[in-house]
Amino acid sequence: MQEAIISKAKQLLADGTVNRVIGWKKGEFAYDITPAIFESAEEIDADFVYDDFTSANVSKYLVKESKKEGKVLAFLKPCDTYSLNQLTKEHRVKRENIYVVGIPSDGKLDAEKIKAKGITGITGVEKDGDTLKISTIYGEETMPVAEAMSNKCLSCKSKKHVTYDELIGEDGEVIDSNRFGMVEELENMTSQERYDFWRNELSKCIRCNACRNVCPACTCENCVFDNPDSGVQNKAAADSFEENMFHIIRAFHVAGRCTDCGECSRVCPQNIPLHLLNRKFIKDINSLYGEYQAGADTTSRAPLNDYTQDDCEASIVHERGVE
Amino acid sequence: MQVNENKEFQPLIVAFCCNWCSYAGADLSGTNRLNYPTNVKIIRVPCSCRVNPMFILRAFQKGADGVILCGCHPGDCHYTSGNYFTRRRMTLLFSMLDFLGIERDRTRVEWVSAAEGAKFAATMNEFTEAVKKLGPNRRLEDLRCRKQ
Amino acid sequence: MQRIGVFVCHCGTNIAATVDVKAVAEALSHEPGVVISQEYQYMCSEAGQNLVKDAIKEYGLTGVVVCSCSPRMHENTFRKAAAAAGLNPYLVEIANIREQCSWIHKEIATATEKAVILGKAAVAKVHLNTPLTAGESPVAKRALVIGGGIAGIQTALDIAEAGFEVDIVEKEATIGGKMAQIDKTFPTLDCAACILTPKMVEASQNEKITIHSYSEVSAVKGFVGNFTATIKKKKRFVDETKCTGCGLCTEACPMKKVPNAFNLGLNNRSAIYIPFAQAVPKVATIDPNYCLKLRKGDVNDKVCGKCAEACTVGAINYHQQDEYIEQKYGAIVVATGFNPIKLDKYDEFAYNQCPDVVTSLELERLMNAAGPNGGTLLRPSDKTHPHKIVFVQCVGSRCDDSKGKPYCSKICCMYTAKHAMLIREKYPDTEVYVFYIDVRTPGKNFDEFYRRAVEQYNVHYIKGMVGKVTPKADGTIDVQASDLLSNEQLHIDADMVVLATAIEPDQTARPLATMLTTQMDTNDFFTEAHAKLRPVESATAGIFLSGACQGPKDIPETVAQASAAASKAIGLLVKDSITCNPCVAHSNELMCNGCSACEKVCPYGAITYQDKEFRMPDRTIAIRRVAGVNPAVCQGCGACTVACPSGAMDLNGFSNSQIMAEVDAICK
Amino acid sequence: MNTNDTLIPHIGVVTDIRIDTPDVKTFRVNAIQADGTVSGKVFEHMPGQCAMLSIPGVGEGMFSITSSPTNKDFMEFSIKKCGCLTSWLHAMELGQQITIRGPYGNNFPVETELKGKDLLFIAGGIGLAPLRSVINYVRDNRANYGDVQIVYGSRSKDDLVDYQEILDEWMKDDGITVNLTIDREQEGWDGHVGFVPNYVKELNPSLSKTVLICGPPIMIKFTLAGLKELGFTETQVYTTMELRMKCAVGKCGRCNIGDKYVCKDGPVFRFDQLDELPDEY
Amino acid sequence: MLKISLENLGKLFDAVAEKQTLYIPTDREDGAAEYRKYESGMKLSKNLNTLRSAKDFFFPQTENLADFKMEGKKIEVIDIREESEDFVVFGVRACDARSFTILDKVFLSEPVDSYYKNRRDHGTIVTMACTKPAETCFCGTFGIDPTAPEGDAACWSDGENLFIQANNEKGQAFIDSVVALLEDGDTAKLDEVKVKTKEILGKLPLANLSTEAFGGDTLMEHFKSEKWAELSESCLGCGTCTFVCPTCQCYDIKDFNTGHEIKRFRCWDSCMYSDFTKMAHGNIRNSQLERFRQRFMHKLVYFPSNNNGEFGCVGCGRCLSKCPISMNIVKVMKALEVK
Repeated sequence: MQEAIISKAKQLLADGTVNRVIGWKKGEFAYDITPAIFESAEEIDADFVYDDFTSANVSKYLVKESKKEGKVLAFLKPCDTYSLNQLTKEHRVKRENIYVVGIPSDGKLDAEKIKAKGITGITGVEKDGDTLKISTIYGEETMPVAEAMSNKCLSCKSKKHVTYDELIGEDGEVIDSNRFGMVEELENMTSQERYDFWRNELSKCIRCNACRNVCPACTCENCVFDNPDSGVQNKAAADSFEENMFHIIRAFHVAGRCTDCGECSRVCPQNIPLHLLNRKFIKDINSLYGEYQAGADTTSRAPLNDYTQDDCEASIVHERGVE
Repeated sequence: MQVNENKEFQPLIVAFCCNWCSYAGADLSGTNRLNYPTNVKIIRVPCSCRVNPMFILRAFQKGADGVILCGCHPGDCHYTSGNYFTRRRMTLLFSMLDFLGIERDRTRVEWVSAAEGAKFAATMNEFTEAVKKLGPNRRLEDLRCRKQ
Repeated sequence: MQRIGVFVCHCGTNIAATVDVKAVAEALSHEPGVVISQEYQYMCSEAGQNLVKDAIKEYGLTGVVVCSCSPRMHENTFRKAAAAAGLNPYLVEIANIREQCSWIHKEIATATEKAVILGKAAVAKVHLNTPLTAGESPVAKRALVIGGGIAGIQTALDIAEAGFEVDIVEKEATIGGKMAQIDKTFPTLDCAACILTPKMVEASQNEKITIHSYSEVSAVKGFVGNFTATIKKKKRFVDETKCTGCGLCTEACPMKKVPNAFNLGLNNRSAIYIPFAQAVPKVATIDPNYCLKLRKGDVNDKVCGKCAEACTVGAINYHQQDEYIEQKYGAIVVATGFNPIKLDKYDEFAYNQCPDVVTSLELERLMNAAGPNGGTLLRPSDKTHPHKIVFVQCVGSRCDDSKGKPYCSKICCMYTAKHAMLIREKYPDTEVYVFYIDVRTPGKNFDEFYRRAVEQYNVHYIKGMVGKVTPKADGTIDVQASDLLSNEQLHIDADMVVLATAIEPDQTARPLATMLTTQMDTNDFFTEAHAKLRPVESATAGIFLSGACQGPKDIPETVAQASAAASKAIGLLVKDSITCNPCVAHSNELMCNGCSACEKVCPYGAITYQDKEFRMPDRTIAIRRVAGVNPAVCQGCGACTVACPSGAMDLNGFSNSQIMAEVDAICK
Repeated sequence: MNTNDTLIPHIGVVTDIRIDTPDVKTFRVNAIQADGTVSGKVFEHMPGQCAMLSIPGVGEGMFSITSSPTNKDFMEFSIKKCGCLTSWLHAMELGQQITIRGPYGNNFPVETELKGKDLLFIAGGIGLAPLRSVINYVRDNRANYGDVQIVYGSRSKDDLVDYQEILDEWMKDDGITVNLTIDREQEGWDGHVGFVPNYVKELNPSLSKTVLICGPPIMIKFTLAGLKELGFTETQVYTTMELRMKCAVGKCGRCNIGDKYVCKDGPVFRFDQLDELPDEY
Repeated sequence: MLKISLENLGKLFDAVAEKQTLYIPTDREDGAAEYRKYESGMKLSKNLNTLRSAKDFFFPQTENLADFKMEGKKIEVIDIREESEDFVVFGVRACDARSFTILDKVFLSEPVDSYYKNRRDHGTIVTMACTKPAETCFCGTFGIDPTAPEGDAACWSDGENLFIQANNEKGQAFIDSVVALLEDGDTAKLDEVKVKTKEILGKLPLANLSTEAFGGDTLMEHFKSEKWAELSESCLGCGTCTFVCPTCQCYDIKDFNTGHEIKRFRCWDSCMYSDFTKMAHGNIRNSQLERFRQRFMHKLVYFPSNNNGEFGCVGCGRCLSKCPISMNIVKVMKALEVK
C-alpha cells in the first residue's frame, strides 16, 4: 500500500495537480509516526510512511493547509474522510483546495497497548497473520494483533470513504462494530457506579488539551477555555468540578458534530476513554432524534441545530434506564 | 445551600425562566399568592434557548443544588422555535450529566405558560422537595465554593 | 468604578408587609459599586420616579437597580425615568421582589433574605450592563402582496389608498381567487361576482397597484423595511401589454378540449384562454400543455398558429420566456389563501367514481350563471335535474385520523346552509338532506340564516355521519347514514351528493414560509405573532398575514383581516425608518468560526455570513468567513448564542457574563 | 509559615488620582502602617524598577514605578487604560486598596554607568512613565549628572503625560532642556509638531550624551536608527521592556528573549545587550 | 550495603507509612504506573516509570498561593501557607531524580519560591535504579547513570533483594527510620545486574544521542535555524509534553472568585499554548513555530546558558511516548545537529 500511495503522491506532485502532500513521516522507532507535509518527490522517498502505526487523522491540519496557496494532497483513511466532510460542512476547510485520495485502512496498532503488555525496548514490529512479532532489545516477543489494535479501530464505524477525489484500492462499507457497547454497559450501571467510574477516569486528567487540540471538531478560533471573557476559562483543573466541566462542555460543543474518529482517546496521555462521552451523545442522538452520522454528508442539519415538533421531552432522561 | 435552625437541609435552586411564558407564569403565581419555597431564585432570560449549558454548570459550581429551566410550551415559543432547541439541548445535557453519575433529579425542564401560575408554584414545590431529598450537591460541586 | 443606585419599593404593603425593605436597602448598600440605596413607598409613582431621576443626577449614577414588582410591569417606566434623567435606559435592572418574593412567601426573615439575594443579582448584572442604543433602518415605501384573492385585493387596495405602491403577485392568470368561483355569499345571498369584480377592476385601475398575474415569488431576501423579492413572471405566450382581451384567439383556437380549471374541470375551454369574462388582467394565456404548437416542442414548426393569426394586435408570442423582476419592499403581506383538500382518501364517498358526487365548490360552479350549465343545476353525469340532494358536512374536517384535518374548516356549515337554501328556493321540488356533526353558526346573522334554511326552506338537517355513498346502476346514489338523534340507520336514494370538503392552505404556502423565514403550524397555516394580540402579524417582522393562509375564514373575516394586515403594513410603511430592539445578538468576528451553526437556529434569518479580511495575531492577513447579525431583523431570542461553540455570539442585555454574574450572585 | 514569599503581596492604598490624559491616570499609593495610618511607601525601589499591582479577582499587572526613589512619601504609577485590570484601576476611587508586590527587575544604572554623564531622555506617550522616575532622581541628585535633555512626544497635546509637572518643574530647572513635540498640528499648540524620531534628528544632540529611551516599539526602532545615523553607538542607549514581564520572579517562563529574562535580567537593557539576543522583541 | 528482601518490601512500606505519607509507583487498571499514596498491601509497580513524573509532589498542577477577602475598598490578604507534612516519594528513577536539580535551580534561586521549598524541605526522595531501560530512554545523553541514581537515598534490586544507600543526611535519616527492617547484604549479584544493565544501555537506540551541538553558545545558530518550520508544522500546540515532563515548570497565576473570597492559585502552564504569552498589550510569541522553538531552545540552549551548561532535559522519554503526533526533543536534536 505504501508504494502505491507514494507513487500516487509523486505523480500528483509531478503533474501539478497539487503542490504539496500531507501524510506521515517515519520516526525514530517502529511506531512514532508524525504527520508531515511533503513538497517534493525526494522528501517523499526519504520519509513518507504508511503502515500499521499511521493512525493520526490529518484532516484537522487541512483547516490551515487548505487556506494556503495551491492545492494540497491529503491521504485520508475512511474515518478521516468523515472528519473532512464535517469540516467542509462547517466551512472550516476549503474543499476545493484539497485533493483527497482515499486510502484503505484495516485497523491501526497502538504502541501503548504493546507496551502495556510489559514489552519494552521495542525495535521493530511486524504483522504475521494474526500474530504480531515484536523485536526488542531484550529479545523477540509476540502477541495477537487484535490485542495491539488501537481502540478506535476496534470500534470502527465505517470502512467507506465519504469524500474523495480518487481512491486507492477498493472502497469499503459502513460497518456495525458494536461501538456503543461500553456506553451501554455504563448506562446499565447505577448512578453511583457511573459516578465512581467517571471520577476515577476524569481525576486522571492533567488538562494537557491534547484531546481538544487533536479533535477535528474543535477548531474554534478561540476556545472558550482559553478565552478570559467566556466565564469558563480554565488552564488546569483545580478540583473535580473543573475536571468534569471541561469534559462536559467539550463533549457538548462537539455533540452532533463529532465524527467519532477516536483521536481524543488515542492521544490522551492518561488513557481516559474520552470517546465514551462523545459516543454517549451520538447514541442519544441516534435513539432520540434518528440515526445521524456527523461527517457522512456535507448538507444535513446537525441534530442540535434542528428539531421536530414532537421531539421527546428532557424528562426522558429521568424515565429511562436504571437509577 | 443553607442550613436553617432546625438543621433541615435547604437546597439552593436556580430557575431560568423565559421572559414571555414562564417568567410571566411565575409572576402570575405571585399575583395569585401561590406559595413556593424561598429556595427558588429566578433568573430571567429572553427565551429558554438562551440558557447555555455553561450557565447550568456554573450554578452547580457556585453552590446550587438544583437547576430548573422553564420555557413556553412547545409550539408556543415567542420566538417560534427557541424552546424546541432548548428541549434537544437540555435532553442531551441532562443525559450526559446522568451518564456521569450526577443525580437526575437535580435538573429539570418544565414548560410553564403565562397562564399557569398554579403549575409554576406546584412545579417549584415539587422540584424543591425532590432536590431536598437528594441532599446537598456533592457530585458536581466545586469544593472551593463550599460555604464554611 | 460603577456608581449604582438601588431603589427598594414598598409597593404600599404589598412588598413591605413581607419583606423588610429597610433591611434590603441596607444590605444592598454594601454591594460593590452601590453608592446610594434607598427605599420608598411607591417607586413607580411620580415622586418615586423623581427619586430615581434625582439620584441619577446627584450621584452621577452609572446603573440603577429597582427592587419592586415584576419587570414585565414597570421596567419600561423606570427605563423612561432613567432616560429622562440622562441615563441610558438599558442601564436599569429590576429585581422582582413582589411577584417572585413578597407575594409568595410568608416569613419575613426568609423573604427578606431572598429579596436581598435577588437585589444582589440585579446589582451584579447591572455592573455589566452596557448602554444600548436602538438602531434605525430605512423603510422601502412599497408593499408586496402575495396572492390575489379577495384578501390580497383588499389589502392591496387599502395600502394603495394610503398612498403606497403595492405589487400583487398572483399565480393564476387572473386575480380574484376562490371568491371569483363562488356563486352567492352567505348570509346575505348577494352575488359574489357582483361584489368582487368591481374590487378587481378597482385594483387594476389603481395607479399605485401593479398586478403580476401568472407570477410567483421565487426569492425573498432582506428584512423588515428592506426586503428584496424576486418575482417570476411565468411565460404566458401573450404580450400582456398588447393583448386587449378581445377573445378572438380563444375562438380561433382549434384545441377546445382543455378541462376548464376555473370551472373545476366541469366543462372545457380552449388551449388559449381567458379564465372568465371579468378576469383581471383580461389577457389571454396559452396553456402549453394543450396548445398544439407548444406541445410539439418546436415553436418554429409550422403547426397551428391559429391564435397568432387571429390576433389583431400581434400579442401572441410563442417565444416568450419567464421573466424575473427584482423589487424592494418595506412590507410583505401573505394572502395565499386556501384550497379544498383532495378527496382521494375518501373512497367511502365515491367522489372519484361518481360524477354526481361533487364538492361544495364544484356545486358553486354548477349553480353559477357563468358555470358549465349556465346556472341551471344539472347532474354532471346526465345533465338531468336532481330531485334529491344529500349534503355531507365535515368531510375531512375535525378528523382524528391522518386522512383529514384536525381543525374545523369553519365556513362549511354556513355555505351548506346557503346551498340548501338556494336549491330549495330555486327548485322547490328538490329534497335536501344535510348530514352534520354540529352546526356551527357563530357570526352575525348566521344562526338566523341557518334557521331559515331549516324552518322556512324545510331543509332536512340530520345529525349523523354518512357511512357510505354507493352509486347505483339506475344512476341514483345510495347514501347510507346514521341518524344519531333517532339512533337509526338511514338509506337515502339521492340524485346528487355534495361534500362539504375541508379546506387547507395553498400548496405554495410552505415553500413561501421557508423563503420568508416565517413559521407555520403543523397544518401549514401561517402562525401569527400572537394568537390573540397580534393576529395579523407573523413572528417575522415586516411579514403580515391576510386571509385564510392564517386559518379558515369566511369572506367578511377575510376582508377584515386583510384590512387589518393592510393597516399594520401601512403603519410600517409610513415610517421613514424603524427603531430596532437593541437587545439583539452580535457576533465577535475575531472569534467567529464561520461554521453556520447560528444561522441554522435563527428563526428570523437575521444572520448572514461574509468573507472578510483580517489581520491575524501572527501579522498575516487572512480571509475568514464570519457571521454578522442584522440588528433590524434579530428579535433577541439568543438561540444562536448557545449554538455557537466558540462563544462568538452574545446577546445584548442578556450577555453570557451578565447571566453568569446573576448566577454567581444568587449562589454566593 | 514565617518566611516571606514575594508572591504574597502587600496592601497599598490609593491616596491620589491624577488624570493625565484621556487614557492615562497617575495613581499615588501609600502603605498602611502598623498603627493603621496610611502613609509612606510600601517598599523602596530604584529608578526603572517595576511593581506588580493587582486587584484580586481582576488580575495582576506589572507597572513601572514612575515616582523617584528620592520621593520618600509615596509611590506613583502612571497607567494607561488598555485591558481588564487597567480599566478597573482607572475606575478606582480614592481610598481603594490594591495589592502590590515588588520591586522587580533591574534599574537604570543611575549610580554607576550614568553617573557624571550628560543624559538624553527620549520618550513617546506613556513611555515617559518609567523615565520620569529617572528624571526626577537625576533632578534630586543634580550634582551627579551633566546636561539633561528631554525629548518627549505624543499624539496630541492632550496625550502628554505629566504635562503639568513638565511645565511647572522640569522646564523651570536649570540645566534641563525639555523639547516637546506632538504628531499633528493642534489648536493651542505652538510647540514643535512632528514625530519623535525626526525631532531627535533635527535636534542633533551631542554625541557625548547617554540616551534613555522608552516608547512604542515603532518609535524606538526609528529613533534608534536616527541616533545611529547621528553617530551614537548602541552602548550609549538604554531602554526598558517591562511590558513583557509577567511573574516578575524569573520563573513563569514567559518574558525571556533568548536566554535573558526581562523580569530578572531586565527590564532595563543597553542596546548592545539586546543585539546579542535573538530578534524576538 | 543494607538490604531487605523484596518479599518484605511491604513491611518496609508499612513502616514508612506509619510515620509519614509515602508515595510509591503502582499499577493502574490500564497497566500504566502512577504514584499513589501508599496503603497497606499496595504493590510497587514493575513498570519502568510512572506516567506522570515525581515533580507533581513538589510543584503540583494547581496550588493555592494566597486568599483575599474584599469588602468595599478594603482588601485583606490571607497567607494560607502551612508547613508541609513530611513525606517520602519512593521509587523515583534516575532521570526524575535529576529533574529536581533542574527545578531547584529555578525555584530555589532568588527570590526563593517558598511553596516549592516547603515541599522540598519536607519531602524525601528515594530513588530506584533501572534494570530494564526502554527504547525511549536517553538519560545517558545528559550524563545520568540510571544504575546509580541520585536522590536522598537510592535503591537497587537484584531480583531478590532491595539494596538501599543514603546519598545525604535526609536519606540517612530515612534509612535510620527503617533500619530495624534492614540487614547487611552481599552486592555481588547486584553488581552483575548493574553490568548487564549498562550493557543494555549501550545498545539502546538513542544511546548515541549527543548534546554536543547544543548549549548556551549555540543560541543564535539554533534560534535562526530554518528547520523549526518543518519541525513545528504538525505540532498541535497541546501541553502533553510539558505536563508529563519532569523538568517543565512554566506556570500561570490566576484568581478564582469562590463567592466568599478570592483564591489566588498557581497552575501549570505550557509554553506550547497559543495564549501562553498573551498579555494586555499583545502576544509575544504569536506562531506555533515560536512557541515550539521556545520550548526546545529553553531546554537545550537557554537553560544551559544560564546554568553552567546543565541541560533542561533528563531523557526520561515520556514526551517520546506521549506526544500525540510523536514530535519530540530527540527528533529536534537530531534535526538541529545536522549543519
